[in-house]
Amino acid sequence: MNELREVARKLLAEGTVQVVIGYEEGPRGVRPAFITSAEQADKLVFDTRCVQNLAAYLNPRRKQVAQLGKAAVVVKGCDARSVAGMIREKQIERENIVLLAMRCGGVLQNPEKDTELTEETVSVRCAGCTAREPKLFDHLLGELPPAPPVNKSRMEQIAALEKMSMAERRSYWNEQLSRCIRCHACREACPMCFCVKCTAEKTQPQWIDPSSTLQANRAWQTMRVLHQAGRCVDCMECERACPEHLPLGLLARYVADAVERRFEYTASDDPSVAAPIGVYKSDDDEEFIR
Amino acid sequence: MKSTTETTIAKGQAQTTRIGVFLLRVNGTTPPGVDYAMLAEYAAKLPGVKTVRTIAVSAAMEPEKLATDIRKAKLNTIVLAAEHPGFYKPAFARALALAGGDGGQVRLASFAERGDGGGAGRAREVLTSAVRGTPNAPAVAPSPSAFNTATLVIGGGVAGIQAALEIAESGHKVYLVERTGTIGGRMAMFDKTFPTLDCAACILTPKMVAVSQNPNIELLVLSEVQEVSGNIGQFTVKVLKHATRVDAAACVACGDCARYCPVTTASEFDMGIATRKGIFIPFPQAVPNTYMIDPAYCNWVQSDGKKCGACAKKCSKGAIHLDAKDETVEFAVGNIIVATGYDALDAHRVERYGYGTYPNVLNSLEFERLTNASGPTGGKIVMKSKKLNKKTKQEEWVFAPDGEKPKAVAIIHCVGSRDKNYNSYCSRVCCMYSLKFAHLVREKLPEAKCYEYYIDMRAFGKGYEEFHERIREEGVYLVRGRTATVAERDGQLYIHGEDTLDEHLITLPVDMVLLSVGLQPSQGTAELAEKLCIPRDDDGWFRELNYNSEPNSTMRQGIYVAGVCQGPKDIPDTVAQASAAAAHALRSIVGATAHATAAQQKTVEIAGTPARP
Amino acid sequence: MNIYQPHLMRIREITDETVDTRTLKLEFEDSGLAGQFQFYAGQFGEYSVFGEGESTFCIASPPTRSGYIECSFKATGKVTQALRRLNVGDTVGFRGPYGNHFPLEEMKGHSIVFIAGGIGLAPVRAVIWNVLDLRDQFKDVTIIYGARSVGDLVYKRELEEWGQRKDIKLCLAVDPGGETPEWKGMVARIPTAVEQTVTTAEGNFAVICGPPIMIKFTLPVLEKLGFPGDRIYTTLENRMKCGIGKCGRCNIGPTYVCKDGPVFTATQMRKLPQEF
Amino acid sequence: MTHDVRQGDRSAWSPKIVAFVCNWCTYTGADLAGTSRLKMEPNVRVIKLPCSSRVNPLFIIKAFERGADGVIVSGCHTGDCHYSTGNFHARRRFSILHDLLHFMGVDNDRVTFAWVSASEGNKWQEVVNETTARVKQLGPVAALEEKGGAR
Amino acid sequence: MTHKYLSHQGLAALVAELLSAGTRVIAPVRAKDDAGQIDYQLIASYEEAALGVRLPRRSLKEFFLPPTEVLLSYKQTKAGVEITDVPTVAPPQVILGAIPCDVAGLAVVDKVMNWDYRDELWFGRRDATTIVNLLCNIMDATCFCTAVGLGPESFTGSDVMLAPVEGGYLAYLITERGEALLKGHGEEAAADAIAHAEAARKEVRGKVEPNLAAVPAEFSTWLASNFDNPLWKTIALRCHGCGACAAVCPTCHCFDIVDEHISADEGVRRRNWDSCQTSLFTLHASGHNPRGSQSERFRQRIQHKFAIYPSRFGDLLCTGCGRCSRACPGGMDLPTIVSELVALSEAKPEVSGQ
Ligand SMILES: Cc1cc2nc3c(=O)[nH]c(=O)nc-3n(C[C@H](O)[C@H](O)[C@H](O)COP(=O)(O)OP(=O)(O)OC[C@H]3O[C@@H](n4cnc5c(N)ncnc54)[C@H](O)[C@@H]3O)c2cc1C
Ligand SMILES: Cc1cc2nc3c(=O)[nH]c(=O)nc-3n(C[C@H](O)[C@H](O)[C@H](O)COP(=O)(O)OP(=O)(O)OC[C@H]3O[C@@H](n4cnc5c(N)ncnc54)[C@H](O)[C@@H]3O)c2cc1C
Ligand code: SF4
Ligand code: SF4
Ligand code: SF4
Ligand code: SF4
Ligand code: SF4
Ligand code: SF4
Repeated sequence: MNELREVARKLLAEGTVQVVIGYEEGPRGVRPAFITSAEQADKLVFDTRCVQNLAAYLNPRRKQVAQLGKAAVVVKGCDARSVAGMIREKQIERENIVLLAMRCGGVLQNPEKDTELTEETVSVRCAGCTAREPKLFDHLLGELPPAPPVNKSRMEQIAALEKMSMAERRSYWNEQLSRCIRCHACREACPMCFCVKCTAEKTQPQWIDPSSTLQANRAWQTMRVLHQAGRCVDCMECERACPEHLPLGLLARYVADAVERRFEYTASDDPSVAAPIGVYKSDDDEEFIR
Repeated sequence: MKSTTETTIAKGQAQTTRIGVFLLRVNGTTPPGVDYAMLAEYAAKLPGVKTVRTIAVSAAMEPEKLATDIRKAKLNTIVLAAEHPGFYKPAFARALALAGGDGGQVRLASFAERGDGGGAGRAREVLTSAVRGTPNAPAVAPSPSAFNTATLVIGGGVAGIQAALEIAESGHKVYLVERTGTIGGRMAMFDKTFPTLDCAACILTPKMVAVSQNPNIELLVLSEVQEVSGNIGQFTVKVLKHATRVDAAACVACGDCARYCPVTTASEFDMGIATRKGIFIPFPQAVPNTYMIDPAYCNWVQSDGKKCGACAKKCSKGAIHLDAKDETVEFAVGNIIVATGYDALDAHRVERYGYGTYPNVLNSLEFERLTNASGPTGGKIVMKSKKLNKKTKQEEWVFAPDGEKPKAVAIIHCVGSRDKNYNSYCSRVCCMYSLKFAHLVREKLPEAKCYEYYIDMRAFGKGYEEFHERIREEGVYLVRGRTATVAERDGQLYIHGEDTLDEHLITLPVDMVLLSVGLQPSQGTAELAEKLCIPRDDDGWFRELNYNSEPNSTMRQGIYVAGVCQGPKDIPDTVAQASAAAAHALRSIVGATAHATAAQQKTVEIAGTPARP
Repeated sequence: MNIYQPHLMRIREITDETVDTRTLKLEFEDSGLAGQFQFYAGQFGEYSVFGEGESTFCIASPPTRSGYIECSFKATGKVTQALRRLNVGDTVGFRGPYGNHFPLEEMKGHSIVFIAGGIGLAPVRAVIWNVLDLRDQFKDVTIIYGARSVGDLVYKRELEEWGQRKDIKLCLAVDPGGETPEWKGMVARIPTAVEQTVTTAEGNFAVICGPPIMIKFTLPVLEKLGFPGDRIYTTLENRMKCGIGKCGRCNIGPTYVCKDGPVFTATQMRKLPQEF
Repeated sequence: MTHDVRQGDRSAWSPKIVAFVCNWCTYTGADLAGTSRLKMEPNVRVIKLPCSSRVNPLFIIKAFERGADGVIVSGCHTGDCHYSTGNFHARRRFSILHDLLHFMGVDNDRVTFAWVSASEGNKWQEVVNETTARVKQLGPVAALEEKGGAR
Repeated sequence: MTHKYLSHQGLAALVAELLSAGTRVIAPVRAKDDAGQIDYQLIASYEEAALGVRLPRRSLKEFFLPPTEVLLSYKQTKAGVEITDVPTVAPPQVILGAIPCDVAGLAVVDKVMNWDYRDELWFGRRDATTIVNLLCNIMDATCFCTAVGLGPESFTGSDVMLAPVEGGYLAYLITERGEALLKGHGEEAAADAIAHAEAARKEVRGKVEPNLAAVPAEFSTWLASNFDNPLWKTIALRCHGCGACAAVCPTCHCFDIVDEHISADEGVRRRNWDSCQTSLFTLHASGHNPRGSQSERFRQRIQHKFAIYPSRFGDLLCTGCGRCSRACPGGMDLPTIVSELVALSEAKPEVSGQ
């Protein structure tokens, strides 16, 4: 942590960056921090409560952050993948950001409630994480903590869903999706949703009805998740943002697995690896095509 | 109701509103373009305004100080006027509460509202709205059309007729929907009415004719309300109009058609004691005075146009359109008055009196028709006689003018009333009409004996006790006690009962038994209640909002009840209640129009743009 | 009936004003309502194409002409383009009238300068006709109207009619480059046209409507001429859904365009937060 | 309207199938099937697009939403794309859509992806007939969960 | 105000009676997806209700302003368009065990819903509803109802307030509607039950008060005159503009009106929840957006709640329920923001800006 503060202080003092986006102690646990002066660098913290994916603030739609100037951002391995994704898709330029990458030992699923990492409390996204020591960075910081325990609950849930009959799965999703209120918080919070105009906002034609009817909700989530295929880094910010607590992480993970299975692609923090949708292999699976 | 602004206003104005208008100076300034001195002068003249004060305010006011002022001026409503008066509302609400008032009675007049630059005119407009507690004028501008001044009256008995006339004669549209082929309801069936022994027709028929002649009344007979949606001021009503198949405008009620109609069936109006044809008029004075076809008994209709059609051929006016179709009409009204009256209890249910088994046991409505001059015997009281039906070749018991006169008539009270097995309530009119029957029997058959079997004699109304006394003096035997049974031995009816005053059982031979059956909600009341979304009470009558204070209103604003459908009552009470219901409807109509004109006047007077050329 | 329920209106006439602007003349389907319908110049309504949505336009016809209303709109979005697809005889929905209006009563006995740019003539036209229909109650009437090019001028037939009337001073202008060889009007931007046409502000009212940029540059001209801020009227157009202060999007700081406006004085506009 | 179908009598129902086909191969193939008078179920409505890669997955979602009981997506065999690589890209997208639909409980039997070349009139016939048969088996689409219904 | 004592059984009997009469009863119940969480839902029996367990995740507003609701349906015919109105009379419902801030929220929103034009759909449901709330003893550190003039013991907006006492509840009959609901139910309250409940009311208030000092009366006017204060530029940096705060807020009532086709010639007009936090909210057809940045959008949220609404209606548009803080994925915390702004206002009482 001291290392982090020092680097941040230096970057700010030298004027390399105008803002360091990191985590600070907030009134209820840690919260995103925007450190604009060297003196404030001591506010920065990093621990298992730092679940937020701060790469979201680099998303060009967050204009107000960009106005602060060049940014250094604290990223975990998983978050670095978002940054790589944005670079890959030409949303940001590598030279314009400084990455303060943290070696990571996992974060909590529910930092408001829990403090210790156990099989139950660790974030489901950390299960089997291979990115704990990011490869995309300007400063790699911290010691590599031991690997986090593995929270299998999401994998189990997906497996259970797969075992269900089509009708059961359908009714499961119908029940979940009927709760969606179409606030689009999932989209707004997602670091990887960077379209200037979302398909859901296109009215001519009206691709997706804006009302929260089950039918439109299904169309909306199918569309959103599909558009994130190969782009989603499984940070679960969407699920955290959803005021209706929809299990959006299930969809994120399932599609990530499908992408991996089909295209041997795992969300990567190497911006030079091409996005799986947008390229192809001549021998891609086509067992489903007649 | 929730304490929304509207209702609090309504409450507030019920007591005398004492309004204090406070013109607020914020940071020592007045809103641009608003002259407080002029405004104060204007405000002082508004109704209810007791004081007008211009005061300097700051966000943190001292409610205690304000409360003293409010108490002194005995204010119960406060209007705060400023550009953004809401900021100061909490302090004034607190002050009003401290002064013993209802903190909710702080109204805001915001000069920011509707733009302040409009100068004095708009400022006055905003203030007037707040003082009157009404929405700003343009918000209500479309409302004159929104409040529909037409009224729907359901049921064309004396209640419906009375209500319809009251409203129509004050110049407002009425739709009168009657299920049968004529208005008049039960009263039209009667010969005389208690206690005055007036001729029922003499009272009712002029009213019926008035209905048919009033241009404001649209009469829909053979019609039933199918759907009602909306709220007070804007109900939409769907009515199913059964085809009469006779053009009312062309029909002169000559009766040729009926003469040639081969079908005969029991007349509903005559309670089945007389017959009518497949094409018929309920009774000669019916309104509308038009023949109509009963599709259930019309050969042409039943055979899909293959048979008969005699009436149409014979009608010299070409008024008969056998193929006319039922239609659904839709219209909008602002108020609804329900006056669907009652049905007589089915006397078959009270088995021990042999109704339906013995030909000369009649229910009261049948007797009304029997004694009625327009009834099957021309008003003669006779017994049923056996006659051969030429068509069916069977003997039938029918009333014929030449029938044998009864020598003893018994009238049994409270049939199906005041009895947990049927209706536990008192039907209220039976005692009186039974006495009326006794009078008719005595008058028309002076030789005949007449017995009244009663439990209690309930002569509760004005002149009723006197009527009771009079009938008693006319030589009617009154037996106090519940009748056990009616039985027949050797062609003679016997009536078994108990005389509780004399404490002995009595058995009397009689020739005719009249059952004073109780009243119950007319058929279809439950369905109608559902359509109207108004509740009924345990006995099935429409429930009034408050038994004592709102006996005419229902739970739904804009829907009122009148007549027996709300509970058993006699004709005078029915008529009174009908007039009262009409007053309710008229109040809301007048209110709405007055409000609309006020709003109109206000905008003209204040904003000044010519309304329309 | 809920307050979002529109009245049904039929399109009686369609006039194409420019390539993308069209005027619809609408009549109430319910003739009873038509008789009772009342509004003031400057008020607006929510017009709807069933299946496409509602859109806000001012009522472009004057309250002095009864039995119908007119609206002029530019096809910019979903609803307006759907509105363009409709034909004479088709049904549209209308809710209104909403909002405040121009204070005609206070303008009586005074001279009025009308200044409009592009489609901004629509709300101004309602006042112009209102004034012309009561012509003897007003002093001088000056109309200054401009557009980017000759093709962008709306209400061309009426412009001609006004041009011929003796009791109106009409000044038409197009932006430099927008003129055609036959163009006889001015070639100037509105602020210039105002400077050249209006000589005195003495006791006059100004009604101005057009794109924000035009208003921004014309206001100083008017003020220099001596028009007090509370005698300059304009209308604002913010996105709104309900039109009656509930849906929460048209406000500029504490000012609700739907309920406090859409008509504002220049003084008022100055006070508004610079949010629009 | 689709709920009429759902509530109506099954025997009277006949599926609506929408086919999104590429202009160069499948459309020509389908045309061939037609001109060769091959016997085909009449339930398929063909929408012609330049390339199978023009088929936005949303088209499929929208088709179901608007009452289609089945969807066919078809283009040139890989390697034959008129635009060289369009169908390779399409294949990737459809594979994920295919999996996602499965996971979200939409019966993939309702969606047929096929490569049909310009000469494969009879393959088009098979695709159409088989899809129709399968969809008939599955019955009217349940995908239409009460549009306009209450939450 | 009168009181009654209502035993647990008595309350269960009341619920059973209501349910059998067909009245909808809405109460906090354990969430299906997480039994530790609480949602307001229709209940089918008293046993389902989980009263006073934990703060419900979402507010009551969805029962009065549903996330999507049909305003009318239309049908295009040859002759023109037919529109079918929706009923504005709602079936009777009782809300049981709501927390006071949610109930107060309804009373606050009433004001705008009756602002010259009365929203029949909202009031149809309001008028059909009887509200029985429960003295709140489940507050957490995010709650600040006492700071906005309410409190965990506040009666605002409710018809009956229940306060737990030995063996059941003490019912405060606040309105006539509340009295009518309990007619024939409950018993006379013992003096010590009343005393106990009154003590509890004081006590719970004390539990919330430390979270945030009461918002001073001058705060609203200060905010109103600090519309252009530079602080707005940085206050919302961490905000994503997701609108989750508005979705869970009991007082956010903004909506959108859209048409949807059901078929070529039939469709519905609906109103859907909307939020000032999304960029589309104010976007003009021309592409111009008066609130183009998230800081301007967040300023709208604070201004609307603490200055604009009070300026019009006298009530703060916030009940201090703390949900927005709990829901926010970006760690925006309303009580902190308010206390910071209040501190600023007190430091600079002069009207800055214009
Ligand atoms: C035998 C008898 C004798 C009586 N004698 C007297 C007397 O002498 N003096 C006296 O004061 N009172 C007498 N009464 C009481 C008197 O009949 C009533 O007070 C009076 O008729 C009530 O009038 P009404 O309009 O409420 O009901 P009704 O006269 O019954 O009228 C109701 C009308 O509504 C119609 N209707 C019913 N349902 C519907 C529907 N769903 N849609 C459309 N139309 C519908 C019916 O067809 C009928 O025309 C007597 C009652 C009885 C039974
Ligand atoms: C008081 C007032 C008076 C006006 N007078 C006039 C006038 O006289 N003439 C004139 O031309 N203009 C006028 N306007 C402007 C006019 O209202 C707009 O230009 C017009 O509404 C935009 O066209 P549209 O509705 O087709 O736009 P769209 O932006 O396409 O809106 C159509 C519908 O689509 C929905 N929608 C739009 N974007 C999205 C999205 N991204 N996601 C989901 N749904 C979306 C909206 O809900 C809306 O209902 C006035 C505006 C105001 C406030
Ligand atoms: S996914 Fe990996 S990098 Fe991300 S928080 Fe978990 S362990 Fe750390
Ligand atoms: S997990 Fe959700 S928020 Fe994160 S990248 Fe994927 S879709 Fe976006
Ligand atoms: S955040 Fe949740 S409720 Fe909102 S649109 Fe996304 S899934 Fe639906
Ligand atoms: S404050 Fe929080 S919940 Fe609200 S929009 Fe911003 S990020 Fe979303
Ligand atoms: S603004 Fe936040 S704290 Fe206030 S009522 Fe809304 S959700 Fe609750
Ligand atoms: S804060 Fe925003 S979403 Fe909430 S009511 Fe106000 S304007 Fe609407």
